[in-house]
Amino acid sequence: MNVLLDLFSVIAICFGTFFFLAGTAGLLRFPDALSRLHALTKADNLGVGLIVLGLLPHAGSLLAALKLVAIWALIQLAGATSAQLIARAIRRSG
Amino acid sequence: MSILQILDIGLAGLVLAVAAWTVFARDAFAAVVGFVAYGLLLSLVWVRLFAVDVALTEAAIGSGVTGVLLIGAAGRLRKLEASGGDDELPGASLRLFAAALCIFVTLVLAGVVLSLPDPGPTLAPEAARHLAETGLGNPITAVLLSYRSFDTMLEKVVLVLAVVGVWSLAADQYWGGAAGNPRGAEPDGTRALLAQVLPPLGILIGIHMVWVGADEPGGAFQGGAILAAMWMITMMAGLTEMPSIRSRLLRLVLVAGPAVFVAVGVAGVAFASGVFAYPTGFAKPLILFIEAFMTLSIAVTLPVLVAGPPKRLRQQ
Amino acid sequence: MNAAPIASASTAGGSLLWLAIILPVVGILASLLSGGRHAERIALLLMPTGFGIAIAIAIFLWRSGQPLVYVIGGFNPPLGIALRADGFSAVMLVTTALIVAAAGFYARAIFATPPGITEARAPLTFWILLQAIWASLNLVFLGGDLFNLYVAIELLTFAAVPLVCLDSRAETISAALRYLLFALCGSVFYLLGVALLYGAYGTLDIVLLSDRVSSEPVVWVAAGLMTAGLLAKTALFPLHLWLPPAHANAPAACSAVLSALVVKGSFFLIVRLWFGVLPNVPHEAVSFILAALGSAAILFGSVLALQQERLKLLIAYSTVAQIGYLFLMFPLVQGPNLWVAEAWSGGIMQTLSHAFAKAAMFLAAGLIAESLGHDRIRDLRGIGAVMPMTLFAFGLGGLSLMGLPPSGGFLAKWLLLKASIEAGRPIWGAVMLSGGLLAAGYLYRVLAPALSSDILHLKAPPRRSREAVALALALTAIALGFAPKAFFDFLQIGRVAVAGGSS
Amino acid sequence: MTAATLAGFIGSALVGLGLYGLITDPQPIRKILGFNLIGSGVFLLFGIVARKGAAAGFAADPVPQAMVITGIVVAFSASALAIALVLRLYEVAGPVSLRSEHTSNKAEK
Repeated sequence: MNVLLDLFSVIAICFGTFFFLAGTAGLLRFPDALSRLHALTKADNLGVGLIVLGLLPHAGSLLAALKLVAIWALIQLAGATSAQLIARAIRRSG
Repeated sequence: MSILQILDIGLAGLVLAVAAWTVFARDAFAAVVGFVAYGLLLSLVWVRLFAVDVALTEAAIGSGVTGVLLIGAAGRLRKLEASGGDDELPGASLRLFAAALCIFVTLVLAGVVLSLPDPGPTLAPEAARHLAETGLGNPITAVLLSYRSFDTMLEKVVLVLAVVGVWSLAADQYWGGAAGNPRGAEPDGTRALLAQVLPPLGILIGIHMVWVGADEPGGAFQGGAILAAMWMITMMAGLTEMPSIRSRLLRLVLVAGPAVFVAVGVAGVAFASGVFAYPTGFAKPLILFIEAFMTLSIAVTLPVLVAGPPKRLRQQ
Repeated sequence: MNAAPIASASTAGGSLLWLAIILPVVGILASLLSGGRHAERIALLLMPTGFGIAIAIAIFLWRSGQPLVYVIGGFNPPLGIALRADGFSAVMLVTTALIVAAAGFYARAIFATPPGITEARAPLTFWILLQAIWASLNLVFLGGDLFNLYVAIELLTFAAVPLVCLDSRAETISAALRYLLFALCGSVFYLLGVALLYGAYGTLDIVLLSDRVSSEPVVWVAAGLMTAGLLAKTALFPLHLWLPPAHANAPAACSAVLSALVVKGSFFLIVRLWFGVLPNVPHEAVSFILAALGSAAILFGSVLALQQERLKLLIAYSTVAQIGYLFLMFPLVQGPNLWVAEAWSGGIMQTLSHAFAKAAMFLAAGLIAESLGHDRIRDLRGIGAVMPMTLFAFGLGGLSLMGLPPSGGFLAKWLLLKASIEAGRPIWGAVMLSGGLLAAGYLYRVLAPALSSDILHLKAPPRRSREAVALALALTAIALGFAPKAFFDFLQIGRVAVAGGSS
Repeated sequence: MTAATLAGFIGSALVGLGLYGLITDPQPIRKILGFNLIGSGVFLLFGIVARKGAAAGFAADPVPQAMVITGIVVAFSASALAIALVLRLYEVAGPVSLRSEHTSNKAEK
C-alpha cells in the first residue's frame, strides 16, 4: 500500500514538474506576450495541481491536506486573475 | 555533493542574477518587477536558513507590500516622465571607481563573515530558559514581544512617523482628503471577483497566522501584512476606498498598536517588576492582547503608506 | 571601573530613563490621535515636563556619581535591553529639552493652526515630528544596546527628514530626498556592523561588549562600517554634501533643531562606539583619521561659508565646519593620560556650546528672513539698527563659534588646545586657531554690513518674544563659558579610560 | 559548503551590488532599489549569524531573527517615505535626477 502511494506521488510530482518545465520553455520560446502567458498559466495550473495531488498522501493530517488544497485553490485564483489582468493590459497597450 | 547543496547553489546563483538584473536593467519598471521576484527567491533562502518567521515576513512585507509600493510608483513615474530625460549614467571613471569600491566591500565582508566563529555565540539558550515565563512556544515572538519588546514598540512608532512623514507631503488643499482612487473609480470584473473571493479566506489566514504565531512561525507582522493585502485588493477593485486622513477612526486604528503596547508596558510598573515586564502568569494573554492591536495597526498602516499622501478632496 | 554590576541592575532614579523616552512617545501618539490644535498644546505641555525629567536625571547622576541604569522588562542584557545615563548623556538630555522647547516656542508663530481651520498640514506634522526628534534623541543618549540604538537613529531619520520640506518647494523636497538617502545608507551600514558584532560576540549590550571585544579583523570591519554610516549622518567632510541644502532651506525652527541637535545624535553614537564599546581596543590610528577629517571639515566648511551669499547657507556651512571640531577630541582622549579629562570636557563643551549658539543663530536668521523677505547677506545693511536684539543674539552665537571669551565655545576650544599642547600634538591646536580666524572672517562678512548706518525698512517687525528666545539660547552659549569645575567633574561620570600607551 | 556559508556569500555580494546601484544610478527610484538590496544583504548576514547560533533545540538563534523582522518593517517604511518624496518631487518639479541638480550656493533671486 505504502509503496503504491509513494509510486503515485513520484509519478504525479514528475508530471507536475514536467508541466512547469514545458511552461518555462514556452515562456522563453514563444514569440509574443499573449502566447507566453498562455503557456505559463496552463502549465502552472496543471503543474501545481499535480504536485499538490502527489503530496496529499504524505500530508500526515487532514488539516495539512486541507492546507495543501487551499494552496492549490489560491494559486488557481491568483494565476487566473493575474493572467486576465496582464492579458487586458497587453490588449490595451496594443 | 548532495542534491540539496546543488539546489542551494542554484538558488544562490538565481538570487544574485535577479539582484544584478534589478541593478543593471535599463528600464526602471523592469528593475522593480525584478525586485519583487528577487524578494520571493530571498524568502526561499530564509527557509534554507531555518528562519521561517523571517521568510514569511520577507515574502509578505519585503517583497509583497514593498513590491506593490514600488510597482505603483514606477508605473506613475513612467507616466510622468514622457521622454525620461535622466537616464544618462555617470562617467566611466566614476562607475569604475564605484565598482572597485563595491567589490572591495563584498570581499572584505565575505572574508569577515566566513571568519565568524561556527558554532557562534548565541542567545538561544537564554531565550529558551525564559520561554516558560512568557507562556509562548515561538522564541521569536518571545524576543519581539517580551525580551526586547521595547524595540518592537519603538518600531511601531517608526511606522506611525512614516505615516506622518508621507502625509506631510500632501498638497495643502488636500489635507483632510483621502489618498488613492475613490470607490468604484475603475469598475473591473476580474479584480472585483478576486476582491470578493479572496478576502474571506485571506482574513482567516491572517488571523490564523497571528494566533499560531505564539507557538509556531507567524505573528503580528506577517498576519497584519496579509490583512493589509486583503484591504489593498478590495481597494484596487474599487470596492472600498481610503478614508479621509482626518477620519478619527483611521487615526485611532493607526495609533492603537503602539498605544496599547505603551499602555501595557507602563502598567508593568504597577503590576509587574517594571516597565515592559508582564505580571507572572499573565504574560501570554497580555502578549496576545498587544498583538491583536498591533495586527490591526499594521493591517491599516501598510496600505496607508502604500497609498501615499492624500490626493483628492473627500467626497461628502 | 568594574562593568559587571552596571550591566545587571537598575539603579535609583533609573525609572526616569524610560520616562524620558516614553513621555514624548505618548505625546506623538496623542498628537496624531487628537489632531489639529491639540498637537501644539500637547507638545508645549510635555516640554517643561520633559525638561524636569532631564534635570532630575542629572541630579540623580550628580548625587550618585555613577551611571544610572534601567533594565527594561526585567530581562538583563544580553537577552534584554538596558538604558544607561552617564555625564555626557545627561547634559545632552538637558540641552535637547531646552533647544526643542525653544524651537517649539519660537515656532508657535509660524506653525499655529490658522483660525477657522480645524487642522492644517504643516502645523500638525511639525508638532508631531518635533516631539519625535526629542523622543529619538533621548533614546540615542540613553540606549545601552546597539540594536536599540539602530531603532533610535531610524526614528531620528523619520522625524528629521520631513521637517526639511514642510514648505513643499521643489528644492527643499530634493534636499530632503538626498538627506533621506544619505541617512538610510548610513543606518544600513551601521546595522551591518551590528550584525557582525553580534555574530562575533553574541551580545549587543555596550558594557558587555566592551568587556568581550578584542583587536581582531571582524571588530575593525564592524567598527569601520558603523563609523562610516554614522559619519554620513553626522555630515563629516567629505560626507557633508546633503547638509547645507537641507539645513539652509528648512523652516528656521527646523534648521535650528537639525543643526544643533540631530547631527549631534549620530556624533554621540560615534563617541559611544569608540569610547563605550571599544575602549579596550587601542585605536589611535582611527582617532587620527577622524581628527584629520575633522580638520579638513573645519577648513573646507569655513572657506565655503566665506563664499556664501545667503545667510542661512552661511550658517549651514558653518555647521559643516563646527562638526569638524567635535572630532578633534578623538586623538586627545587616548590612553591613561593627564590631559584626557580636559579633552573629553572640551569635546562635550564644544557639542553643547555649538548646539546653543547654532540654534540661536538659525532662529535669528529666520527672524531676519521673515522680516526682510530674504536673507541675502549683501542686502542686510543696517539690519542692526532695526532688529538690534536679533542681531545681538546672532552676534553672541558667533562669538561662541569663533571661540572668543567669554563663551562656551572659548572654553571648549581652550580645553582642547591645552590638551593638544600637553599631548605634544600642537597640530590640532593650530587647526582650531585657524578655524577660529576663518569663523571670524565669515561672521565679519555678516556683522560688518549689518552694523552699518544704512536705513533699512522691514516688511514686518519681529515679535519681541521670538527675539527673546533666540537671545536666551545665545546667552546660554555664553553662560557655558562660566561653567564651574564641578560641571567638568560631572561630565567625567561614566567615562571609561581608553586603553593604549601614553604618547 | 553549508547553506549558511553560501548565504554569507550572497549577503556580501548583495551589499556590494546594492551599493553599486545606489552610487551610480541617477534615478531616485533605482537608488531606493539599491538601498533595499543592501538592506536585504545585511538581513541575510543576520540570518547567517542566527544559523551559526543554533542551540538549545532551536535551528537558529531567535534574537537576530527578531531583529531582521524589525529591520524589514523599518526598511519598508523607509521605502514608503522615499517613494512619497520622489513622487512629490516629480509633481512639483518634473523629472529630476539627483545628480544633475546642484547644491545651490547662489543667492535666491
